[in-house]
Order: sequence, then structure tokens, then C-alpha cells
Amino acid sequence: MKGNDAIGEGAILAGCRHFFGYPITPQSEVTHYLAKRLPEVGGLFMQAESELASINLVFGAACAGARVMTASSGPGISLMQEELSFLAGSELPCVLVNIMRGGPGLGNIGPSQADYFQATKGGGHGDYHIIVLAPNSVQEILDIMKKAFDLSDMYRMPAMVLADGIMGQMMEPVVIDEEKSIEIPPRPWATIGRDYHEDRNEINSLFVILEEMEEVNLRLLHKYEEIRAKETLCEDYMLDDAEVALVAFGTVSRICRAVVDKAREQGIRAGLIRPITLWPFPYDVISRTAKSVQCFLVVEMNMGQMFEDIEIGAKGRAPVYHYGRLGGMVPLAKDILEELKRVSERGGTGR
Amino acid sequence: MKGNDAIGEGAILAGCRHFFGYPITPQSEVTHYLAKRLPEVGGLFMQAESELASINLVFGAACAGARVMTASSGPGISLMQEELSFLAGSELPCVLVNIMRGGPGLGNIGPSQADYFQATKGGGHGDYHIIVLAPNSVQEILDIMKKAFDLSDMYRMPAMVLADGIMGQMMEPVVIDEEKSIEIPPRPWATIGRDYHEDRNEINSLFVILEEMEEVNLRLLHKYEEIRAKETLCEDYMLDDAEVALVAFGTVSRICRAVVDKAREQGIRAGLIRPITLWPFPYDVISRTAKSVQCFLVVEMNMGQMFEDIEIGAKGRAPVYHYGRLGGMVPLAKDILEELKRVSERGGTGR
Amino acid sequence: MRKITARPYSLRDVPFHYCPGCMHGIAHRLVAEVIDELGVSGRTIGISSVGCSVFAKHYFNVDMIQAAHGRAPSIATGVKRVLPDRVLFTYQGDGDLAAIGIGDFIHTAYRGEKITTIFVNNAVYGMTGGQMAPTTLIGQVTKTTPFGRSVEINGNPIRVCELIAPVEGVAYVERVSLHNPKEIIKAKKAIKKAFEMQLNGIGFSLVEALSACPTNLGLSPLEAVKWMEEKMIPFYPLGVYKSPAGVV
Amino acid sequence: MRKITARPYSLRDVPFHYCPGCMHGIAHRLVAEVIDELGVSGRTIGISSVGCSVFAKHYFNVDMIQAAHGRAPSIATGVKRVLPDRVLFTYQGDGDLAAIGIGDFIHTAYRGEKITTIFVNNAVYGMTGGQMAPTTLIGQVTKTTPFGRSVEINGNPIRVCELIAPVEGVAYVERVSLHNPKEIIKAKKAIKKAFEMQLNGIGFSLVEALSACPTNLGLSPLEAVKWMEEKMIPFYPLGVYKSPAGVV
Amino acid sequence: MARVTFREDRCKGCQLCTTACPKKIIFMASSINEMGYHVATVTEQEKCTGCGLCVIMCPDMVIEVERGREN
Amino acid sequence: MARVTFREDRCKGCQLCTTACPKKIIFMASSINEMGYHVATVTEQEKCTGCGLCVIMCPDMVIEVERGREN
Amino acid sequence: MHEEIYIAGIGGQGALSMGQLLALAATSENKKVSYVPSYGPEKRGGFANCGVTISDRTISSPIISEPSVLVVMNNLSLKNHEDSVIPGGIIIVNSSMVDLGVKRSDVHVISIQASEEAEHLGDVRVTNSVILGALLELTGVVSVSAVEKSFEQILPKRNLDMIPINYKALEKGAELARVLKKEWSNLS
Amino acid sequence: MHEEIYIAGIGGQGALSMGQLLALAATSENKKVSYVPSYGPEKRGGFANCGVTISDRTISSPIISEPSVLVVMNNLSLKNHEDSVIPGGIIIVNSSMVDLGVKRSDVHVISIQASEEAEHLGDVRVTNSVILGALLELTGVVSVSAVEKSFEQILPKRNLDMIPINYKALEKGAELARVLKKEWSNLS
Ligand SMILES: Cc1ncc(C[n+]2csc(CCOP(=O)(O)OP(=O)(O)O)c2C)c(N)n1
Ligand SMILES: Cc1ncc(C[n+]2csc(CCOP(=O)(O)OP(=O)(O)O)c2C)c(N)n1
Ligand code: SF4
Ligand code: SF4
Ligand code: SF4
Ligand code: SF4
Ligand code: SF4
Ligand code: SF4
Ligand SMILES: [Mg+2]
Ligand SMILES: [Mg+2]
Repeated sequence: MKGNDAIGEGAILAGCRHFFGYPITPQSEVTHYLAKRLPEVGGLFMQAESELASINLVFGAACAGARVMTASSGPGISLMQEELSFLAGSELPCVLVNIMRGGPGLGNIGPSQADYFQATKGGGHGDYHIIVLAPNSVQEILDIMKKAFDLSDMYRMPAMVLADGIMGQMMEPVVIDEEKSIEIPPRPWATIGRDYHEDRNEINSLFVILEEMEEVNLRLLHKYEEIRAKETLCEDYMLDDAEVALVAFGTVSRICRAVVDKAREQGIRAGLIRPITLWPFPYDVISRTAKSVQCFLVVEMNMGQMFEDIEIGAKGRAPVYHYGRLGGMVPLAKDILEELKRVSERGGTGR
Repeated sequence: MKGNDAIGEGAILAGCRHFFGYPITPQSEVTHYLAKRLPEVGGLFMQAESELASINLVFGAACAGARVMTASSGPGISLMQEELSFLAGSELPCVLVNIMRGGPGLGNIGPSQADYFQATKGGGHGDYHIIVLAPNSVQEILDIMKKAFDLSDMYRMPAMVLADGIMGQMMEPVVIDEEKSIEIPPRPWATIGRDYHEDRNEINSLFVILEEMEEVNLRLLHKYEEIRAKETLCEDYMLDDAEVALVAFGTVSRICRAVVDKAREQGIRAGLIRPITLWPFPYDVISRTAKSVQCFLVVEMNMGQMFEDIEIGAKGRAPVYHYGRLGGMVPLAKDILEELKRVSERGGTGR
Repeated sequence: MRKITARPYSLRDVPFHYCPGCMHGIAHRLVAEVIDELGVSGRTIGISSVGCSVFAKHYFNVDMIQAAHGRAPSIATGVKRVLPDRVLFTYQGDGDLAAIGIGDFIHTAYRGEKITTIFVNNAVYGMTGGQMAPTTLIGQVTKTTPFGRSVEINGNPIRVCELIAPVEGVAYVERVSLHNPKEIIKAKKAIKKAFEMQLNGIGFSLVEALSACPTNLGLSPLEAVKWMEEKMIPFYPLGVYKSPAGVV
Repeated sequence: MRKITARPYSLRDVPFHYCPGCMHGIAHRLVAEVIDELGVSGRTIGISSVGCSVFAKHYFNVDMIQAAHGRAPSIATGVKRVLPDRVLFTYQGDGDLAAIGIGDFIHTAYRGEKITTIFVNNAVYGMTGGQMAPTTLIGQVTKTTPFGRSVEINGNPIRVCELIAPVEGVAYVERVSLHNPKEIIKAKKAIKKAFEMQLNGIGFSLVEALSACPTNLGLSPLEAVKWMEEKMIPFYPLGVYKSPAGVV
Repeated sequence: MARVTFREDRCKGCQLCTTACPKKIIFMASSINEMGYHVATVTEQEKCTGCGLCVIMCPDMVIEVERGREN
Repeated sequence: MARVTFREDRCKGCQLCTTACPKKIIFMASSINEMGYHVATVTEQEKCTGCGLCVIMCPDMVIEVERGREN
Repeated sequence: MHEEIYIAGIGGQGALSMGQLLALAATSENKKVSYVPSYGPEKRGGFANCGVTISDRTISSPIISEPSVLVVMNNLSLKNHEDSVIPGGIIIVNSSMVDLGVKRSDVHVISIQASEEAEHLGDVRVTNSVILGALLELTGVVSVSAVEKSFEQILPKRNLDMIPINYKALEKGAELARVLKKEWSNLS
Repeated sequence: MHEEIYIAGIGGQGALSMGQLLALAATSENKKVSYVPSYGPEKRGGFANCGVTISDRTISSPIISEPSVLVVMNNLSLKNHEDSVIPGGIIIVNSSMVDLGVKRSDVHVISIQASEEAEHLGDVRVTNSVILGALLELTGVVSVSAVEKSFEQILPKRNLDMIPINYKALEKGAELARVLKKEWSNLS
């Protein structure tokens, strides 16, 4: 199955029956898949006039209690930032997919990981977070879509699946567990008409009284802390005795895994940390690892974004190096290996 | 003079003659001021139909070689994120003002610093930065507007002045140096018609060939590194012998300065670091200070955003604590002092 | 004695925060009365927009959603597409609908979305303190047109009914005014008609209600009424612009 | 022998990257010829939009700006307001102008901005590989309407000329087609007229050029022409929708 | 036979009712309510026809009208 | 007295010129150019009236027409 | 000299213009000054407060959380802000509007029936000037003449004829304050 | 077994469907497999490459930078990718389209006039199947029968009658490869 199709099929398996979106390369194939598939399962695929409209249609459908999603790429996701803040502030669940492409500006359609900051730090205004998941195989894409919907529902906040064109185009065999029944939690807060629930529901992110707004913010903060404590996901590979820890997510983590294999063949004790949730970020793993490795090498398709989170996690205990390719270029295993050798020689002598 | 008026007057003193914007509290007074003042100096004030249109009008005016600006607050700035990425990618100069308000969502109009991440990490897609300046007095607002235009021009990228409703409403006496002549650098790249310059100009952020795009990205990266090296601004107060370093920007830095005074009165060796440029961020000052203080206390009107940059700068050499008020609430000097006492007792015993 | 007036059930018994003489309160009441009369209170969902009527979410005794500025029609569509048997209305100001939200509005109309839009046109941005709206009249002084709105700089005011009536998918369009009891009675009929279009699945319906913002006009409520009669209504003619029989 | 044809000066001598039979190339040539004939090449600034014609920025031998998707009219306005004596045109596809960019477009028209918009309507999203556009015909199969566009789900196609012609501030609106030499000749006249409106400071001008995207229609160029004649033009009648004499 | 009553605490003194009343019997009282507004009132109750136009006009739902036999 | 020439390397073989020509003298050659397209061509040059309609139709500016006295 | 003055009332009472007058006067005397207003979210009838710091030295924080002088114009403001005043500070109460008593015993309290005094002077609108007069007398934070000059800047043209009566109100406030000051010194 | 196969050509030559056939066949044999296409930015005539990794063990990186097998369908692809092949690897060249020679001496090179062979078989469209047949013969990465089954999945309905000729093409490719393989063993 193709990654882009896995996004669509994963959503359907998760019980999502509503998609609102706008075409943009390299995400468009997700819309093509769902435009065909959703009607087959009694769902609705609707193309909006823009990403701004898409995310507001999603907002409405979420208010109505639906499992709903949209997908886009850089420029389109940027246009959704106001509403992401509104979704977070109104505590509405929904799932977004960002198939990242080269930027800034119109950029190009090459693979990229340069929307890491936007996704994890919050590109919209105000204090909020969204859950960010970064799969690295087609099977994981399929499974993570359900995870995204579940987390989004449980915590009443948007969740984003972050991938790139390579993930989307990639074909790998998958196992579909049709058995798994979908349990969509009840939504007593949904605005589906007063007759259909107790009391009267209001979905809102305006709190004119400062003290009230602060309380809302604190409630969000506690929620975020709970998620940090419970939902952080991270995978490692050959880390136990590693002297150099590679850190990478998504597509690049696959390449880095191969680099670890090669490095080991050459007698270099390399390991890999792969954050699966980019928010919440697995700082703990980094901190723990910082005590045992000589240094970190963060490999990304950007100028150094997750890099900052590794610096935070490492707390100066081990130096953190960065290797990045930009503008749609993919780092090659052999180049990463070169860099790995270089930094493992410099080792603990600081950034 | 009022802070909001200082924004307008500062822009005019900097030679800005074009403003495009859309009303939003607490920024609207900037538009009121300029709606009156710009025509007086032969400039153009134009209200757009939205922030999306505003920033694109700014884009156009920047292409035409004008010193141009817009202003907004949280929700409006979020709507500009796509175009900020385009401005950065197209290397166009312009100035934005964000008078931050409580968020997320519609939030409220209370003062806030919760758009720090959006401003400094890049709320739009792709690898890019904008220059972010955070004044803390009316005089500084007036002066920093010129600085913003100058930096923006010099590096051909957007610059943002980040403030809040308190800064905007605050009145303080100012000195206006009318003498200073304005030197607006030439813009050979501007699209003003082929007859008016050599060759033919194209303003563009699309690079379909991956290698070309990577080159553009590298050029941007080098520019960003140059700015980091040359343009970082930071102020400190009583830092030399400080045991606890408060870190704060904008409005809060003023309160913290008073806290330092009070703490000193009570025999606590407190000091203050005030980043003036939030991007580029003065990591060096933090790193240096981390060697001499027992701990940092970051005070912000948010959940802990600049906090992460202090963690990066501190490199684990000194623990970093956070004190924040949310949702439009302002931290009180006495509460900060309390917190300061608490953390100075805990001192170096970790986060 | 028989009470001939009663607070509609679909309006909560809390005081409005609107300024003295602000006609948002009248529009609220009319919408609530219509919802009551049609007996759809329990399955109605309202979308309040950003503007002074942001607080509508608080006043209507139906499920309510607070939209971002200009996005109410898209949000209403999102709900309706999930729950087609519900009754959806958006309540929007002129800034919200005709400035930042014109794209959402026009596309919703073209899609013939079965929702009802109550559009309160007061020719100014009330909530933010009196800036120019797309419907501000030529020459009108506002905070952002201190020398009066000029065609040169700001262009012509948008006449929303005229723009949208010809669009296929649009079932009903009427412009009413809230400045005197006679017109208010007509306004209510229009609103009822608009909701009926939705209930009958005919298409998108719009009622534009002319209204005054005395606060930002700098006039007393009675002066504001006069201003409406003399300035506003001549530019924004009242009447039915579209009904299923065809464009009127 | 005398050459009776020549590449216009305002078009750079580089091959178009468009697909075989794509009419963007024709539209480019006509615009360039008009710019030449009016002698304004040196003071013209073009805005290319996001769509297949994104590469227009590369082809026109005038200063060019690459806009974000849908924003060309606002960017053109930004330039024009700084440099009122320059000649500005936007070159936009149907997705760009009528979907994501409808807000910018309508407000620019209402302001009567003195710019010229060349609107190439091919009833589909070309660049992204054939999704539904706002102008896609009912029943037309695209990647996002695999069962054909339905009024129910997607609403009615937007007829841009009809929508915008009545707007004050709009000086000239004409719909032309690029499917045969006769219509192309008319198209050029329309484009010239539109630029003249700008030069004479009369207001906003729009030429909608019907065009084919054989690639995404899944037809040969000649079949695509037939499709235009049989399907597209009947729904999008050609002609002048507005000229200074009044709405036609 | 009609009675018009005013929920004074809600009145904002806008005077719109005064012009709406065909009998011109509504006036602004000199007293002010908690919000600081002069409130609308009727003194010549008996002239009231119970037409309800004041109710229709009042933006703040201050006014109630009763009609019919006293019971 | 007219001559029509084709800039073959630019031709994309779309055939639009073939129907544009009132004389129906334009045909697609069997040879293909660098881009892999069959190119348009004219064999009965003498029938060409120099009307230029093919030029007007061609999206890729492949065609040139000359007219008048041979000099 | 360093004074942190907090003026608290509800919209329409003129707390903000009182603060602006002080700030303008201080500016004209080349003092350091900052003025920060803050409003409640309500359109009308919400709180409208401001803080004015006037000092010889650079002002650290313009945000006043522990004023040396508090002016209150309604009950709620007194309740909310009474505790914030520094020990030894001054609370000025417009007792025409405030019927609650001040509970603190470690501050100086000045109660003036300012509205009545203003009405006696002929215009209730000069209430604030009465209070201001008292404030100036008690703190000397700026000179009376500087405030007088500021009136010209702040009053709308059509109200320039209000200047003389405002001067009188300042005078009146000062007079009342002098009496009370004497009482304090008698007490202490 | 672990094979990293990189197929490089220009749009329209069928490099991508060749890769998909391989991936499908491997899936049906329960092997681990990944397939990653990549295209140039040009609408038409740009490069269209894909990498297929087929393995017994979990595939680390689906991105192939050092293939064990390279298939090239035009000159530029050979130029660009020749150096990336691992020593001892295989380069399969459709010499009907490629006139450049392979410079590497540490790899096995198979040159097949695949287009001509396909035309002999009766349809130039089966060119890729000739190449694929050779590839299968040389690597044994999946069974011929698995590929044959995959044709049914990948061919559009209207082209199902093309299946027999494709089978023949596979056969032909295998045959050619066998000959060349023998030559190699003779050489080494
Ligand atoms: C994205 C965004 N931009 C701007 C604002 C500020 N804003 C709030 S209300 C409003 C205008 C409201 O005017 P209108 O829709 O006419 O409603 P009225 O208050 O007049 O009833 C604006 C611009 C906002 N909240 N969000
Ligand atoms: C914000 C944003 N959303 C989506 C896209 C993707 N996109 C590029 S072109 C296009 C549609 C173009 O269609 P049209 O305007 O009709 O032009 P055509 O290609 O048909 O000439 C889209 C949706 C984008 N670049 N930016
Ligand atoms: S500001 Fe205007 S629109 Fe808003 S409540 Fe007051 S009168 Fe009504
Ligand atoms: S995809 Fe369509 S619009 Fe784009 S170049 Fe090809 S034919 Fe033209
Ligand atoms: S009910 Fe009629 S007559 Fe009676 S007070 Fe009201 S408007 Fe006047
Ligand atoms: S209309 Fe209502 S609010 Fe206004 S004065 Fe009359 S009773 Fe009071
Ligand atoms: S110039 Fe006229 S006659 Fe000659 S080839 Fe072209 S279309 Fe035919
Ligand atoms: S129209 Fe032009 S591109 Fe098309 S076949 Fe004729 S010459 Fe070639
Ligand atoms: Mg309004
Ligand atoms: Mg199109």
C-alpha cells in the first residue's frame, strides 16, 4: 500500500467519515483516495475553496461530533494557523495531516521536515499545543492515523500527522486489522442541538474576563502536562552501548537506521533515537541518553529545528551536532555516515 | 506619548509612508493614529478587508520598493503566516507589529506574550526567520521602529515589533530626534518596471529544481548566521554579581527591573537579562551568565516559551525556572519576588 | 389580563451587554421568536461571529458555536454536512461577512448550503471601536476614515444582497431594517421565510438587517435612527432580492 | 518576403513548459502583444499566480512577481498604490481566482483598483493534477469528483463575469475563448480594451479566457477543443459583460 | 384595557420606545437605574392601546404589555 | 506568395494548427523532435495564403509566416 | 521623589483623564513619568483604572501593584485595591460615591465628598479636579501650575471655558486636604 | 537475500511500473519490500526513477543511495547513477536507448537491446518486461511466477490481452541474461 493511501485508509479504519480539504502537491493523492473511498463507506468527501475554509469546515464538523480530518502541505497548513489556535482554545478534536514540502514560500514539492517548528511550537497565536505524530513506515502511517484520532478525542485537541512526500509515495506491504472495533468516545459537549443532549452546549474560545481566561489556560496547561507524562512515544535502535546517538524522525529516521547498521559494520558504536511523538517531545530519553553517549548527531531535512529540542533535552551533558539537507533534498546514508565519523572523532569537545 | 502612537510616529520617522492593515483590539489605535497622520505626510493609509489581504498588500508595496508596514494582534498575525513565509522566501523587507493579546482562539484583549514561539520559531512553513524586536518603553518603541525598518532593509527580510496592550496604552515622555536623516537603501531588486532599473526583475519563492532551492536555503541560512553574529541585542541590569538572574522581555522586563531593586533592598543578589532581539536570541549572554549565577528565573506572560531558549542557552549549567501568568493577566512584582525567593533557595538543585 | 408579549423561549433571560439603542438586541429577539414559532429550538445550532454580536453565543437558548472572524458560514456548513436534519444559522456583522468573511460567504452561497444567514449591517465595525466597514457609506467618518470614506482610497460600499441574489444556490435574499416597528415586523417575516427555505431544503437564505451603531456613529439612538432613514436606507434599498419564484 | 508574425518583445524567447495544446501559451502571447502595442512594456509589472501559469513569471519580458495562491490582486494593488503610474496585470487560473482567491478578487474589484486581470478558466486545477475547480462543470469527472461534480455536494460552478460585472468600480468585463483563431482574435481585442481601461484610469478590468487543459480532461488537444465548444462555452457564454457604457 | 410595564433594571434609556409609541405616552423618567440610565416610563397608562409597538421596538426587552379583561 | 515555417524543436504536436488552417495544408510529420513529439509541417507550401491563422492558434509559437514579394 | 499613584473607578468617572493630567504635568516638569490605563471587558460600566508613576529616577516598572497613593471612586475599587497600598501610603476616597469604610489602619485616609464639593462649585464634572487638588497638596508630586497648564492640552476646545472652574476645584481640594493633613499631624 | 534495485529513466518509459511490479511480486512472496518513486519537476520528459528494496529482513532505509542493481533507460540516468552502484553490483542497460558506455569495471554490466527485442516480440511496450526478465534471472529476487501474477493486478482491464506477450518478454529477457551470465563466469 502507498503511504498516501494508508493515510486515507487509516482514517477510515479509525471511523473517520468526513474529510474537508483543498488540493496541494504532494498531499493531493490523499484527497484523490478519499474522494473515491469515503462515498463507498457512506462518508463525505468535500473539497473546500481553500485551506482556510477546509479547517473551518473541520471545525464545524468537530462541533457536530464527527471524527473529521483534513490534509495539506506547508502553504496550506500555514493558512490554517488561526483556526488551529481556535480549535485548541475551543478544545475540539480533529486530525490534520501535513505532507511537508520544500519551503519557505512556494518552495517546491520535494520532501522536507522544515515545518517541525510550526507543528510542535505552535504556528498560531497564544499558548497552545497540538499532538504531533511522525510515522516512518506505511504500516505505521496506517496505525498512527487511528492513534491520532484516539488521542485527539481523548484530550479534545487537534492532532497532526507529519510526513513528507517520500512517506506519501512509498509503497510497503501492510497488515490491516479489520477486527479492531472502533470505539468513538461519547461527546457530551458537542453542539448537535439541545434536544440531543442535556443542557445547552456552547463552543467558545472567548473569555473576556482575564481571570476566567487564565483558568482556561491553566486547564490547558494541566492537560498538556498530562499528555507529556503519558503519551510520549519514542523508539530507539542499538542505543544501549552507543557512543554516538543519531536522532531523526520520519523518513530520515529510516535512513539513519541504515546508517547505524553500516557504522556498526565499521566498528563505530552508533545508535538511533526516533521520536514518534514530536509533541509531546521525548526529552527524557534525550536526557538519559546524554549521560551515556559522547555526542548526538541530529539529522533532519531542515536547518536545525528538532535540533533545538535535543539541545534542551541534552542539558549540556553531551554536545549536539546537526546535519541537514534543505529545500527538498534528502540526506544520503553515506553522507550521514561521513558526518557521524567526523563528530564521533570530535566527540565530547563541545558544539 | 502613547505607545501605540509611538509605533505610528516611529514608522513615519523611519520614512514609512504606506500602511495596510485591518482593525483588531488592542492594535486598532495604531491604525487610528496612522489613518490621520499618514495623509498629513503624503503617505497612504489603507484599510484592507482582512489580515490576509493586508499582508499581501504589504507584499506588493514591498515589491514596489516602499518602506511599508502592517500591524495586528494574535488572530490576525496567525492569518499572515503563509505570507510571512513567502516574504522570507522572496527576501522582501517590511515591518510588522504584533500587539499581543490573550489566547488561544479568540481569547481576550488582555496583555500577553504568548506569541513568542510564533514570532521567533516561525509560525509559517519552511525554514525561515524574521527579526523580532521587543521594546519595553515608549521611547524605545519609537526608536525601535526605525531599527526594524533598517534591519529589514539591510537583510531583505520581514522584521516584527512584538509588544502588548500595556506597551500600547502606556504613556511616557519621549525625545524625538527630528534631525536624524533617513537613509533608505537603494532597492535594485524591486519590481518597479523594467524602464526604471537594469535588466528585468523577478520576485519569486518558487524553485522547482531541488538543488536550486537548497542553494536558496543555504543563502538564507548564511544570512541568518550573519544576523545572529551581528545584530543580537540584549540589556542587563545588576547582573555582575547576581546569584539569580531574572530573564524577561517587553512589559514584564520593566516589572522585573523593579523586582531586582526590591530584591536587592532585601539583600538578595538578583539581576536581570532583557533580550531586546528575540530573534536573533542572545544565547551567548545566557550561556555566559549560566556560569556565574545559581539559577535563572524566566518571567513571561505565557506558559513558558522564551523559557525554552533560556534552557538552550543555559546548557544545563544552571537550572532554569519559570514563572508565568496567563490569559491576559500581568505578573505582579510581589509575586515575582516571592518566586524569586523560592527559587533562590532551591538554587542549583535542578529543574 | 393576557400578556401579549413574552420573551421567546429561544432567548435566555440575561441582559444584553449591547449599548443603548443598539439594534443587535432586536435582531436577536426576532431570530429567537422565529425559532420558537417554527418549533425547532431543540435542533437549532447557531454560529455567532466576531463583532459585537460575538455574545450572541451567550444569549440564544440553543446550542451555539463561536466562530473565528468571518468563518461562520464554513463552520455552519461543517455542522450541516454532518447533521443534515439540523437547523443552522449564522449571525454576522458587516465586517465579519463582507470583509474578512466574503470568501466563505460567497462559496457557501454558491454551494447552496441549506443554512440561514442573519446579516446585521450597521455600516461600521462596532466591536473594535468604529472603523470603516465594507458597508460604510461614502463620506462617512470613521476611525480609519477620519476624512470620510473616499471611493478613491477605499472603493465603493458592498451591497451584499445585490451581489449574492443572482447566484444559483441562493434561495432567498431580503434586506430589511430595524429602525421602526413597522420595519421590524417585516424583518421578522423575512427571517421566518429564510428559515423556512432551509427547512424546506431549497437552498441558502440571507436576511440583511440594517441596524444602527449609535456609539460609533457618535449619535444618540434617536439621531441614529434618523441617520438610517436619511443616509443608509436610500443607499441600501429594502426589499426582497430573491425568492424561489426568481430574482425579484 | 515580409515576416507577418513575430514574437512579441514582451515575451522572452524561451520554450513554454506547458503541455501540448495547453492554451496558456496563447494567452501569454496575446497579453505580450497588447503590452507591446500599447508601448508600456517598460512600466508594466505582472503578477503570476499559483497554478500552471506560475511560470508566467519566467516568460513575460516585464518585471514579474510570484504571488501566493489567490493573492495576486492584493499584491497588484500593493504595487499600484505605491506606483500609480505603472501598468499592473494579474494572470490567474480559475482555482486561484475563484476558489482561494475570491475574497481578494472581489474586494479589489469593489475598490475599483486600476489593474487588469487575465483570468484563464480551464474548468480544472491543472497544476495539481486535475482536481475540481469552482468552474468545473456539473457532471465533470475530476480527481476529487470521481463520480462527477454534483450540485448536492459541490454546488454550482461560479460564473465569474456574471458575478463581478454589476459591481461598481469594475470598468470592463469580457469573456472570450481561446479555442479557435477567430475567438483568439477577439480575445486579443478584449485584452487590449481591458488594459486601456487601466491606462485611462477608469477602473478594474477583467478578461476571462476560456481555455482547455487536455492533460487533465484526459483528451487530446483537438478533442479538448470540441469539449470546449460543446460543454464549456454553452455554460459560459462569451461576450462583453460590462463596459463603461454600462452593464451589457 | 391594556397595561404596559417596564423592567426598569434592564432599561438603557435609549428612547427608541418613545417614538415607537403611536400614543406618545412613553417618557424618560428623571430617576436613574443601577446602570445609571434614565428609564422609560408611562404615566398615562389609560391611553395605552396595548398595540405592543413599544415592545417590538425595545432592543432590551424591557417592556411588557398586557391586554384584555382585568381578571 | 506566402511561406510558412515551423520551429520544429518547439513543436509539441498538439495538432491545433491543423484545424486552424483554412487550406488544410498542415499535417503532422512522422518524424519526431527532441522532445519526442511528431511535428507539424506543410508540404503544399504553394497553397498557403499567408493568412496567419495557424500562427494565431499555435500555443507554442512554433510557426512563422512570411508574405509578399520574394526579394 | 517617587510616587506610584493608582486611580480606580468605573468608566465615565474620569479616572483616566485624571491620570493623564498628572502624567502631562510631570512631563512638563521634566520628571520621569509613566501612565498605564487598564479597562474591564465590559463596553460600559466596567472598571477603568490607571496607574501613574512619577519619579526623579528612571522608572523601573510602569505597572503599579503596590501604590503609594490610591484614589478610589467607587465601592468595588476600594474593596479590590485597599490592600495593595504600601504601609504609610495614602488612600483618597471620593466619599460621595463610596460608602464603604477603609479598614487599613497603617495608611493615611482622605475622604472627600468631592462630587458635592464640585456641585457647590457649580459643575459636578469638576469632581476629579477636587480630588486632584487634594492629591497635589498631599504629595506635591507635581506643581499645581503644571497641572493647570495641562488642562489646556487635555480639554477639548469646546470646553476651554471650563478651565477657571477647574482651577477653583483644584484649590478647593487642596484646601480640604490641608485641613485633614493638620488633623493627621495632630494625631501622630 | 537483500537487494536494492534502482530503476532510472524519464517519464513515460515505465520505470515506475517496473518497480511496482517488483514490489507487488515481493509482497505476494511475503518478503519485506519498499518502493519509493521520485520525479523531476518537469511536467513531461523529466526524470522518473524509483527504488525498490526487497529483503528477508526488516528494511532500514527505503531510500536507496547505493543500489545493488541499477537499471538505466537513458543516457543521463546512466551518467547520474553509475557511480552509486556498490562494487560487485549489477547495471542493466537498455542499450536501445543508451549509447554511452559503462565506465565502472567493478560491476557486472548487462546491455540489452530491450526495445528492439520487444519490437521483435510484436509490441515495443513490453520493453520493460524484457529488462525485468533479465533482472529476475540475474538476481532471483522474486520468482517469475510472482511477477506474472502481478501483471494481472497492475495492468488496466483493457490491456489484459497484453499479458501473454509480457510473459514472453520476461522469458526473452531471462534468456538473454542467461547467455550473458555464462559469459561472465567464463571471464572470471
Ligand atoms: C482575524 C481577526 N481580525 C480582526 C479581529 C478584530 N475584530 C473583532 S470584531 C471586528 C469587526 C466587527 O465588525 P462587524 O462584523 O461589522 O460587527 P459589529 O461589531 O459592527 O456588529 C474586528 C475587525 C478579530 N477578532 N479577528
Ligand atoms: C495555499 C496553497 N494551496 C494550494 C496550493 C496548491 N495549488 C497549486 S496550483 C493549484 C490550483 C491551480 O489551479 P488553477 O488556478 O485553475 O490553475 P491551472 O493550473 O488550472 O492553470 C493549487 C490548488 C498552493 N500552492 N498553495
Ligand atoms: S458598539 Fe455599536 S454595534 Fe456594538 S453594541 Fe455598541 S451600538 Fe451595538
Ligand atoms: S496541466 Fe493543463 S493547464 Fe497545466 S500545462 Fe498541462 S494542459 Fe495546461
Ligand atoms: S403598547 Fe402601544 S400604546 Fe401602549 S405604550 Fe406601548 S406603544 Fe404605546
Ligand atoms: S426602548 Fe427599551 S431600553 Fe430603550 S428607553 Fe425604551 S424601554 Fe428603555
Ligand atoms: S498561414 Fe494560413 S494558409 Fe498558410 S499554413 Fe497557416 S493557416 Fe494555413
Ligand atoms: S499548433 Fe504549434 S505546437 Fe501544435 S502542432 Fe501546430 S505547430 Fe506544433
Ligand atoms: Mg458592523
Ligand atoms: Mg484551472
